[in-house]
Amino acid sequence: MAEIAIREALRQALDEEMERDERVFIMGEEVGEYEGAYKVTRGLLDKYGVPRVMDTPIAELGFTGVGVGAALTGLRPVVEWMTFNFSLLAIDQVINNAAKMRHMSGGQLKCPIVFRGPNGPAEYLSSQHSQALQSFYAHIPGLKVVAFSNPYDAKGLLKSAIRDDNPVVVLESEMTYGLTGEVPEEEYLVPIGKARVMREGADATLISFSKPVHYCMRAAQELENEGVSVEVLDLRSLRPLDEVAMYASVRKTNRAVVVDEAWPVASVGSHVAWLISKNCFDDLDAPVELVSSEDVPMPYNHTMELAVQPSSDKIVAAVKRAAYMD
Amino acid sequence: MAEIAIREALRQALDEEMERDERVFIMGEEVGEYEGAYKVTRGLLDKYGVPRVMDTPIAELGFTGVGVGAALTGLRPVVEWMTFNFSLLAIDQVINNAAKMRHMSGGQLKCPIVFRGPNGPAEYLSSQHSQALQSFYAHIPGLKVVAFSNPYDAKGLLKSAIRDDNPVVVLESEMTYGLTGEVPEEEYLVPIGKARVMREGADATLISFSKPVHYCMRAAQELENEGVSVEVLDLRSLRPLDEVAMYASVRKTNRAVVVDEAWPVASVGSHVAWLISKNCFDDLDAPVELVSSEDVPMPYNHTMELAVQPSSDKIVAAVKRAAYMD
Amino acid sequence: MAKTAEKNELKGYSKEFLDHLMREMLIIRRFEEKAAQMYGLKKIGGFCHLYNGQEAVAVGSVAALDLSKDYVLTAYRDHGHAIACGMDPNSVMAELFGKETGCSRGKGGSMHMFDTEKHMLGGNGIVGAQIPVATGVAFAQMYRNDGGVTLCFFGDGAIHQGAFHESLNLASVWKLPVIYIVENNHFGMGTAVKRVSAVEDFDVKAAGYNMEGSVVNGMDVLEVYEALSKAAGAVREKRVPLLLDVKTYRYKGHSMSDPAKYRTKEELESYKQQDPILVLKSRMLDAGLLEDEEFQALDEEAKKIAQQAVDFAEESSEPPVSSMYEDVLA
Amino acid sequence: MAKTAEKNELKGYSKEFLDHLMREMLIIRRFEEKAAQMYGLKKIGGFCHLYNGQEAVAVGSVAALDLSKDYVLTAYRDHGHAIACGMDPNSVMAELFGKETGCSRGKGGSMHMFDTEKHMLGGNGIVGAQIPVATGVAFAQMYRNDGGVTLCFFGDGAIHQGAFHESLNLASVWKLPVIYIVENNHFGMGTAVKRVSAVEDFDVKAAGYNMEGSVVNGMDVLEVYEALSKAAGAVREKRVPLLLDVKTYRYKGHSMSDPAKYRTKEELESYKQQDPILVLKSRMLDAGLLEDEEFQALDEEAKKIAQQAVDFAEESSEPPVSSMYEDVLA
Ligand SMILES: Cc1ncc(C[n+]2csc(CCOP(=O)(O)OP(=O)(O)O)c2C)c(N)n1
Ligand SMILES: Cc1ncc(C[n+]2csc(CCOP(=O)(O)OP(=O)(O)O)c2C)c(N)n1
Ligand SMILES: [Mg+2]
Ligand SMILES: [Mg+2]
Repeated sequence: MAEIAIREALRQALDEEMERDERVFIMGEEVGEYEGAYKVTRGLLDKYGVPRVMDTPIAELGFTGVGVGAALTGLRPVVEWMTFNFSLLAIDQVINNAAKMRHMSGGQLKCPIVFRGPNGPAEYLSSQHSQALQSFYAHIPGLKVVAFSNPYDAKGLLKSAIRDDNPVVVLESEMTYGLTGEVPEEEYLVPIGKARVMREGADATLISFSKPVHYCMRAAQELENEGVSVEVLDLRSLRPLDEVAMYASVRKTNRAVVVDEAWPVASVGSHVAWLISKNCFDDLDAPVELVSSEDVPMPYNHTMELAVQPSSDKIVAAVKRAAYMD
Repeated sequence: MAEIAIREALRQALDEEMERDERVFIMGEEVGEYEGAYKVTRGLLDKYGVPRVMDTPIAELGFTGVGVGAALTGLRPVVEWMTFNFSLLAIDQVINNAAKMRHMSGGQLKCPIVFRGPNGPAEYLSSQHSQALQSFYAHIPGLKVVAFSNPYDAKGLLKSAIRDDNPVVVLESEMTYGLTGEVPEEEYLVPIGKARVMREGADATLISFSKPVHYCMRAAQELENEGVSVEVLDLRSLRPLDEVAMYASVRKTNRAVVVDEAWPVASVGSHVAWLISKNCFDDLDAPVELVSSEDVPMPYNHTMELAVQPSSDKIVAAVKRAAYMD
Repeated sequence: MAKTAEKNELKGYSKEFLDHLMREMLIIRRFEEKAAQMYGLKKIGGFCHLYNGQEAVAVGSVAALDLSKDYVLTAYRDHGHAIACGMDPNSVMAELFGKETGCSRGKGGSMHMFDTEKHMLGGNGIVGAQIPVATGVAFAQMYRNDGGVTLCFFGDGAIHQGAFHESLNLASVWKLPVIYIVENNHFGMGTAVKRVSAVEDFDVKAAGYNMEGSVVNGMDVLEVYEALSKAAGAVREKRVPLLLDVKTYRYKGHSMSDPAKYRTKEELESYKQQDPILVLKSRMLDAGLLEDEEFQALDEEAKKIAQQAVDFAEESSEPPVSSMYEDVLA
Repeated sequence: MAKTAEKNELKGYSKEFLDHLMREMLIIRRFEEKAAQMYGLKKIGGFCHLYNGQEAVAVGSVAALDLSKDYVLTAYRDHGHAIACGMDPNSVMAELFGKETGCSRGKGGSMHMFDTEKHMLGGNGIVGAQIPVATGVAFAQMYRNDGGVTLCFFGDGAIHQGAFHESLNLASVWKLPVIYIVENNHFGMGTAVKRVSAVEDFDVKAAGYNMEGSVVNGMDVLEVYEALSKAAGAVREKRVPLLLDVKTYRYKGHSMSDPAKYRTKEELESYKQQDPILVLKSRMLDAGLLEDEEFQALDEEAKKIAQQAVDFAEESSEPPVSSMYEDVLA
């Protein structure tokens, strides 16, 4: 198997799906001539030309809505937001049109569209540019929402998202485009809605998604050195959630720590923590912990911005709390 | 004490604060000549004139940002969104500017602004016009978020919000403007951040806010008839949350049901349910239940739209589940 | 209006075509009257935005289209467009009643009339939100190069939304086949255009997008038809977008709950003098293309269709409550 | 440029004033060079958008203001505006370093320079988001009737945002004292204006808002100053907003990570021929208002100020980590 970066895995997914289905096109700021702010669309304009690769003005609300209209009439748009921070300008089109058109039309319409781009903390960008906005999208019925932590899932989930007949929000971690991993040569899909056990363990379950999965893996390693066996679950899909996988793991380990780099209040993280608290009530030996972002806007100063985010240290500490080890 | 409607309580709050401080002004669609789509601003244009009462074009992003700019330079704007559904067009200005200006400027700026309007399900309006969007605002550090269920709190909280030096989101329930209750003649404030015990009880705690508080009261009454004593807590403030009051009640009753008319995933409701699950872990005799909206867009058909929402029946059933009564 | 008076000959139009326009306008008018009645009887709830007075806009515009390849999108004041696009009045009324036989299965209601077969894509409740969507429909037409044109209707109130600006620039840069139609009834709810707009005629905005714009008298169905025929022809040929400011007037309040105190009786009456149905009627009478009894018959037919729609809606069954879980995902 | 060549007399300008413009432009230029260096040394991280080439815009504009009552807001390419507004270069550099002594206590970084005393209100990272905010600042000036004017800077890329459209209409309807300045450096990141804009000169958009618009040569600090003096005068007098399309060019990539392959060396060179510092210098030399050595001295002073800023930033301490919980609420 080839070892490739997430950036390249996403590019392959786009390329393969564009090759496979000429209704698939990509639009966004700098996706064409510049080949993407994060170079995810490298080579696609050269290969497919206009109108299959469309550079847009900086008009998130407008071009997102254009994507919705195109999806309603038979195309399969992939809308790239340069980052999810800017999706707040477009969120009305996502929530009030993409997610509801099928519903409002009594099932007449479908809206097969992908919204994707970098999400979550970056580095040295301060508070407008370093937000993990999954809570907003996961909240909305009519959408699917996926996130990945490695190239294999990146490619397989993006391909599934493009083939899905519903609006799918694909969250990419701004800091992990260069992260490498094995991806098979042959075609594959990763189904939407299935979590992935990243590592088996017996004493506690870490549940996360996106970049923090790596902090979980590091924490699990550290804890193993201290004799604690930790299972790590990568949710991969935030809507729908793979409740079966979550509960199966926690029923085995009896302890759970959820890690979400968003702010805590009304987050996917606290929702998952409640789901487990409720549905594994009799199995839990300790309260479900949540390691989230601190409940503050992201500062520019690097020491502070790291301190604001989840870290393997914070996760280790949370597992220890859950295991009454401190 | 006078018995007045929520609409009038809000109007009084605006009037008193505009009288008290000439930096306070109100802007929004139809707030002036039309006196408000829900008549909350009745009489204010006549009394205060332009520019203290400003009718705006239908340009939510623009006029919300205008409010932010005015707040940064010494005014105290009250921005009315005709409904919170339309706030999605303006949410970038709320999240990326109002909530972050103080932070990004290292504390140099403050942004004393109120964002208010009807939120939550209405009737016969279908899915774009019947959304409870508290989860989004409660998620954001740098904001305060309040909600009320009666005229007394409506007036006292709106007055506090206007005097607060921070951006405060005031959630009004579209269906309850006509709901009446007692309000004193003399001036008073309701502090932001304090929940209110609506009713004391011993066997279970119902925690809610906004319109569903009334369903909780009805459910509590029904349950009392069946011999179950239920405490009802009206959160009133969603950011910050009054954790002290929540835990005090649950530690007494050992059972909790949270009621939030938003969708369940990544909601204030599930967050509160997790907080209680975690912080009252040893006190809980049953899992914390959540009664939320069904996880679907709101249909137009009235029978369906009622079925989608929390109801006293659903709350009674949830309390019974929590009390292992079924 | 001068222009209308001059060209009273009606030459070139077949009686059949003129009858069709008349019939459509009458059906919409009578349909809306029934809707108002049914609202009064609480058979319909929520916001219900009636189209009375504006019939010429939807009817004249859609008559210039070929809905086998063209598309229509509009805002929440959409009953007229639905019917003009050929949607079955029964399914529109049933939707207002929230019945299972409604075009949107009782999920959408007044603001969300859809018919994918008739290429009527709603019905949108967020002011201005259909503008980018319509632009995207035109994008798909460009993409497929299928010769289609998209009509995007929106109100004078919607023009100040950012969505308008972003869309027009995109459509112009990408040369999309879309006609933006400001259905300018002079009010956004209780707000007169001039209180919230820096300009009175919206065609002046077109130049900012390197586009052509014009003003059209929307009380005259033939003027609308001619303007739209010309526009659709130009768009099909040159594949560039256009902006039309179509002046019209709504007779009723903004929605059923609005007493419309913000305007004078005189203003309302002056527009009723130019009623689109009366204007077409008198021109057809003058041209000897219509008899009074014929008009009565057409009107009776329209009333019957409206009444049938009510009957149909009444008799239709409620959707099963469990269907609330349907139509969320494909 | 023709205009510039003609009026080479510089009459009416005091040497002191011209020296001030020169000094400000030099400080910004040298400051940005230091910032680039420090970025290379990883003392600064993230996006760092340099202002080289555009100095005349901020300097010429701000020189026409009275910052005791006027305000300035801009986007993320804000170091130049910060310095032109009189902010201490030390606190700007310290902010770039993320230090406690930075103007924003290390919370804001490159994109968020603020100084409430100097009436510099940022520094905004969301393209176009400062446009409504600046409009609101002008609203407050109207409200207080304090005679102030607000300058709202934004890029050629920002003009296609809905926020622009909504703001200009509001400002025009409400007669707000705001000058909208498109700092048109011909590119939004890697995208040339003409690839994403239906029009080439943005002043044509003004008419859509019943506003006046004009084009200004932003490589000539005096032309900018004159245009802004006239504009500010008109705004103060008539209390109406204005739109200026100020043509300029950025020498560096969009941000530090951009190799700027989307433009030719020739294009870059041709603009460097019109470098705002060189243009002013040669006009002052010609007019006998500057000696070469004097220029050298001014430049040395600018370099020293930039170096001092670096030293200051280096020596300043990191903010305490616990301060991350501060400045969230008032
Ligand atoms: C984004 C948004 N803001 C506000 C509203 C509330 N609203 C509904 S209709 C309307 C007036 C629209 O006027 P116009 O565009 O002229 O259309 P008309 O009703 O005259 O057909 C308003 C403010 C809305 N539905 N969406
Ligand atoms: C809403 C939003 N969309 C996208 C971006 C990413 N972005 C940052 S700068 C930029 C280009 C802006 O160009 P322009 O307005 O011309 O300003 P310039 O950089 O040339 O000064 C883009 C797309 C952003 N910051 N905000
Ligand atoms: Mg109107
Ligand atoms: Mg630019």
